[in-house]
Amino acid sequence: MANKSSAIVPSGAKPKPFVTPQRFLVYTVLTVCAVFFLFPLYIMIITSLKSIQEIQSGNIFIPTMTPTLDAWEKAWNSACTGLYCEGVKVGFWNSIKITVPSTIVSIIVASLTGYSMANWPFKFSEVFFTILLLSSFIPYVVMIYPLVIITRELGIYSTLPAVVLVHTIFGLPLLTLLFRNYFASLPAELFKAARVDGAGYWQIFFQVFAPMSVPIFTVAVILQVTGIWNDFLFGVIYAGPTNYPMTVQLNNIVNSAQGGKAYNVDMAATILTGLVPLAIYFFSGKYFVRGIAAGAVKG
Amino acid sequence: MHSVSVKNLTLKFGSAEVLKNLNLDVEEGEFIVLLGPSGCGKSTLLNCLAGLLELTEGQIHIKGKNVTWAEPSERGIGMVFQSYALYPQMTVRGNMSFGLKIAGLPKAEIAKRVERASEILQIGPLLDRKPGALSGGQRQRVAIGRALVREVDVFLFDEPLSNLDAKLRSELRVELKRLHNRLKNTMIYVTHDQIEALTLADRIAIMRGGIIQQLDAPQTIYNRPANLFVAGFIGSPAMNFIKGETVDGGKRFKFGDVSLDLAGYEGGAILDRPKAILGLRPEHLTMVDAAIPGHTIPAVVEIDEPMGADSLVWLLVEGRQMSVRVPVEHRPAPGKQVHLKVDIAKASLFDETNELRI
Amino acid sequence: MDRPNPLFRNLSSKLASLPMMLIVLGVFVGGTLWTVLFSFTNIKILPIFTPKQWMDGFVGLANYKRLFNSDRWMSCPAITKIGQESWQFKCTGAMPNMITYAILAIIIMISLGFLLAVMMDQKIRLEGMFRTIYLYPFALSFIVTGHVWAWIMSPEYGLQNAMRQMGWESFSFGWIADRNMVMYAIVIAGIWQGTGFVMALMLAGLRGIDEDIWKAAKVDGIPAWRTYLQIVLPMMKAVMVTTFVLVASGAVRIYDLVVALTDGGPGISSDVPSRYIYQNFSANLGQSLSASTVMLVSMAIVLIPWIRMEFGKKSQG
Amino acid sequence: MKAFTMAAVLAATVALPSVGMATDLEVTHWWTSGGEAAAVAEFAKAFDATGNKWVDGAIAGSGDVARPIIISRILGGNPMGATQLNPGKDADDLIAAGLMQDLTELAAAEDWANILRPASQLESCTVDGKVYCVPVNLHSAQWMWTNRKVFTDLGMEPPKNIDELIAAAPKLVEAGIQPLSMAQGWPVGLMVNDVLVAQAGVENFVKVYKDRDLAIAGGPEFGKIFETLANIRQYTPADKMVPQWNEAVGLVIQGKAAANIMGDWAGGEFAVANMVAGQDYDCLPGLGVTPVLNTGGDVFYFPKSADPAVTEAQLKMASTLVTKEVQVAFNLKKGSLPMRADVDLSAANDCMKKGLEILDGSTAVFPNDIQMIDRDSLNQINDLFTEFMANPDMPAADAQAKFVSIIEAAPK
Repeated sequence: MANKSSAIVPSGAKPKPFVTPQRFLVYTVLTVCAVFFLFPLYIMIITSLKSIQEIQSGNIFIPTMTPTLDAWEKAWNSACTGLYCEGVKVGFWNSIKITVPSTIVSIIVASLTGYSMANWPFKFSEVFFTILLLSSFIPYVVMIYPLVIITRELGIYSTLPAVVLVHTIFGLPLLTLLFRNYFASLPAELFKAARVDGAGYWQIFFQVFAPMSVPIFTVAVILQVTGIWNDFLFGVIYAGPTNYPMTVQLNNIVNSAQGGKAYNVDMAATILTGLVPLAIYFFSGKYFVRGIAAGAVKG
Repeated sequence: MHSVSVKNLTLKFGSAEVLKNLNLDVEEGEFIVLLGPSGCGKSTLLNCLAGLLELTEGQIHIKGKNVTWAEPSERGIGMVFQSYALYPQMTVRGNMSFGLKIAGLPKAEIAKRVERASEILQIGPLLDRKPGALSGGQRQRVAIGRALVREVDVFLFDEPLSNLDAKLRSELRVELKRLHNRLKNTMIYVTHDQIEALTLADRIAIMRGGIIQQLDAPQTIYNRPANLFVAGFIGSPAMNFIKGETVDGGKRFKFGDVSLDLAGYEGGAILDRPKAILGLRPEHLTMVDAAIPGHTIPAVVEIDEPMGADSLVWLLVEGRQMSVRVPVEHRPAPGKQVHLKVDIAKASLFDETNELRI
Repeated sequence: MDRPNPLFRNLSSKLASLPMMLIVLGVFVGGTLWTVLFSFTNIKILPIFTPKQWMDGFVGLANYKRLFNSDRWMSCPAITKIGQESWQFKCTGAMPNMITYAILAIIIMISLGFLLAVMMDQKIRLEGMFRTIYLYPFALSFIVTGHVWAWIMSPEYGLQNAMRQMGWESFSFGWIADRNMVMYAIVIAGIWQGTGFVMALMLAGLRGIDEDIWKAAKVDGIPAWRTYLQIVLPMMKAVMVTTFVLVASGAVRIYDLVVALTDGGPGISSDVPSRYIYQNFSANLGQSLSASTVMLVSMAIVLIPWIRMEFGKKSQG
Repeated sequence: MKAFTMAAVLAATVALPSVGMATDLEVTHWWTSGGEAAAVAEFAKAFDATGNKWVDGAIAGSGDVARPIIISRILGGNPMGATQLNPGKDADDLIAAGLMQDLTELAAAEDWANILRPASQLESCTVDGKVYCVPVNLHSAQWMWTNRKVFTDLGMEPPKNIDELIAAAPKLVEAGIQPLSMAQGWPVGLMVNDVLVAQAGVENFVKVYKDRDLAIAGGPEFGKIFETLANIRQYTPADKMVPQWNEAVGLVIQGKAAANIMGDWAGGEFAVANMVAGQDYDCLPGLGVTPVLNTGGDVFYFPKSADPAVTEAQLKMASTLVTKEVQVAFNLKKGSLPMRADVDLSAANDCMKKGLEILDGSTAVFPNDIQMIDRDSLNQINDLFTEFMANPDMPAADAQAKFVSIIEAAPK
């Protein structure tokens, strides 16, 4: 929608032509905050480029004069995660295998739920929505055993469908809230017009709403990919040993030291493991804000 | 057979009754305007007719068929919305043909209907554009076109011109009237703009609080408002109201020191009512210099508003404001003592207790 | 034509919501019921599910008694200072720690996020760069965040050490090892991770505000900061609600960050309910379940009326 | 139950593509540190040599992280082939639910009761006369590790016990060396228990933990030990703590700290660093005060499988783990003592020999804590000890009183 995206341009005060004290203040604050936010990343990167001797003797804030990619190589290819010394790369494809279907299924379920809540309410739909919102406050860990039993009874325990189901379940409250707010913010008349045109539940969703909802789907994808990719516990419990995600290797590398802690390898492994969500943020940060603007603002 | 017939319609949102036991019959080819202040239930009623809201009680018949529980698309209606509600990702052609495609019409038929509607509305050159590239007036034409291609008997308009500027609005208003003359469809049109209502409607239904206050031809509504609300709502500037009483067996209306002769009043039996309200439209008063006992009201000129063709003069009568429409050359100076001659045949008299016209 | 059976009204909607309904009933309601019911049993390591097992293991309120007697969960000794009449309560334990964290995180994240968003909204240069910088920590897991910050804040290796090496001998930053300050150290890491996301939400909110508001405020001669605080902020209610739900639910469930950053230390001074629940999970499930019941009940008391108020009214389109 | 078995069969067939001679067995454990991983490799090598395949399923992060995962897997009907699990009360529930493979026949055939010692280890694997797990090593937790070089560099005599260390502490601090390195969490509890048993003696310690003797637990002798601990805590301030036990050991290896109190598994880290016991470092059982050792150890359980091939492989593995060669190879790497007395330990280092001596003396040997008291109570005790050592404001008497109340409440 043209008028929607045009609302994305800054709405704040008009810029002054010259550097005023106010603008100076704005840039100062933004820069100071940026330093605070970049600091850990800086530490991670320079540490990953150092040798272990340098880390033990030196100052963690000072970059190395002799950067080396050894730690990266080791983290990806040969860091030991128990008996095997194959680095974090072994879990990479498993993480993809878990993340892709989990993201897709959870978003399909949540978007349809949000759409139903916003546009096709039925008896008790508000009650369900309330419980759903409350559920976002449940500590996940108490749900582990009931979900083990549920997936066992469904005959999917320790398979990909189980972990897809679990991510769908725990993604549902937040995503439904986002989608519901988004669909509620679309003009009600559009929905009515489509109904008069004879479009039903599915036709309106797929032919009218979905094409207009790219921003909110972008947000949902970003949130889910990040959350699922970074997950350790559900992957390890429900996905089955053949599908252990990358975070299992990361956990084994970071949470155990083999003959002195190899901080450089830890940091490299950390960055490598976080690379996929990081890349998504770097490349789609703009759409993220845009999507939220479309989804969370009204409602 | 009525084109549209609403029987005992009641709609509740929770405990709030939005429409109350409402009845409405619309004739074939008639242009009905639902008029009222916001929150009166006029759009709600339209949505009920379209099948977009589910009734609590009552029935809706369209062309003799009970469509109370039918889907919107099965009711033989087309609808045009205030915000146009065009599908942003589809071209104009896509917008117009969307419903037809869903209905499974053959391609040739769809093309033919789109062709015809775009010709009627003169939007042929726009067919391959997206709504974002259109002006407000063009969008509204497309929205009308989308209803047109359905080739239905009843068109529903939900404040279709409210988002347009004044000039476009009056242009499109005329066009709508032309369209109605050409198509002869039944049209039900919701607006809060009385000019639109008065110019377009065969009959106007004035609504308040979920109830139709009066359903009549525009002139009747204007001249013989059924109650105080209708009288006050219709007409700009609004009708002047004077509180007083009727005496002498309903022969005279008395307020303050003024006493008016009611002979010639067109209405029911006046009788003696201790609480009555006399309603006088500004154009039904004339300013005279000398008093005519029983027919004039003394007043002092406060200000005047010249409006081009005529001028609206505000006066003080017994401490209250009244307005009079006068030819522009008759503008009096402020502070001048004048007398207002009452045309009692065109006046309306209300009983203050039940607010009904006498 | 009769009124159709209400069961079939919006049938597609119901069908499409079926997975959600099954999840809500089967998992969230079911799991919560299981949690609440079996918190009254002596369930230890192996989870049990049947009514018979429930009856066999029923121990009444024993788990709750222990929970509330546990210093680790909550202890609020009253301190009287000599020569002072007033009593002071200083609560320690997992629950007060979480509440401290939640309050601070919510206040700081929302206000800092709003401030950053306002500044980002000044038609600045390099907006994309700043946005990415603020947002990227959200892409990292809490485990990573915890480890990196543990390192930065470690008095031995981190900031303190570095500053002293560079000649600032008296520099001291040892919050992470100070039982009175450790929760604030966790707040810092939490803010680092989540503020960018809040900023994005707020920025989105600001961009949704009608341009005319600015013109009106300018004509009225209202200074920009007042416009933001008194006019724009109240208009952003919806985004505030979403943000609050997000930040609050994250803060209440906080677990990974604490484990990675301090593992509850020093001692147990930075313990949080989720960690208590998790640790008991593999030793005394009953404790775990009763602790989460307490958490859920306190959440429900705070949230249900608010949710009803906030979302209930919009049921009619 | 039907779905349960179906899922199990399904999972089994998925996990085992080739049903034939070679069977893959997934083994979960939390041994990921250098010495541990090297030791596990010995197991894997030996098991692979039987024609089957050891599929490593290491989950770092010790029991708290691994245990729910292990239980979930067993509960979910797709159990691992074998799993490390603490012996004793941890697994009782799982055994009672019939989820664990019975090893009694194998144990009888191989005469485990006689070749494995001490008897207490196999006992803890035995429930109602049936054997459910195989003990693979003996661990003792009562060791103090010191870096000789640190002391000799300062012209000091390396300490022979914890009291000498405390005496030397001020001088070490002066030299910028941490007298005692410490890791967060359970290592703190381990140290406190070590000090308790070293100072109070085995008899009193067992009376408190096993017989729940409150008089001793609350008595003056224990009171004095708590005071000693309160004194030690000045050397283990929170800002000197490291997250993992092996990092704490690492500080000693690097000479940044003078000593560490840790179980014999710390020896594996010294070995990886190529340090020689008695030459580069000292290991002092019973903290050098009284030579006492407990007999904890690691055991492997074998969750029941519906697939006979898996069961067969499980039994094969159980048998392999206690063969002479494997026991020697594994324990040398792990730094623990072998389960069998009849093996050649000429390759053993000083520390292991010291341990073996005490083990044969047997009066100074006492059961592992989990064999005496439930995990829940242990966790509470650990909470208390970590808090006590981290909170300088907590009086020793308070800590003792709370200790007594936990012992009192523990289920018998």
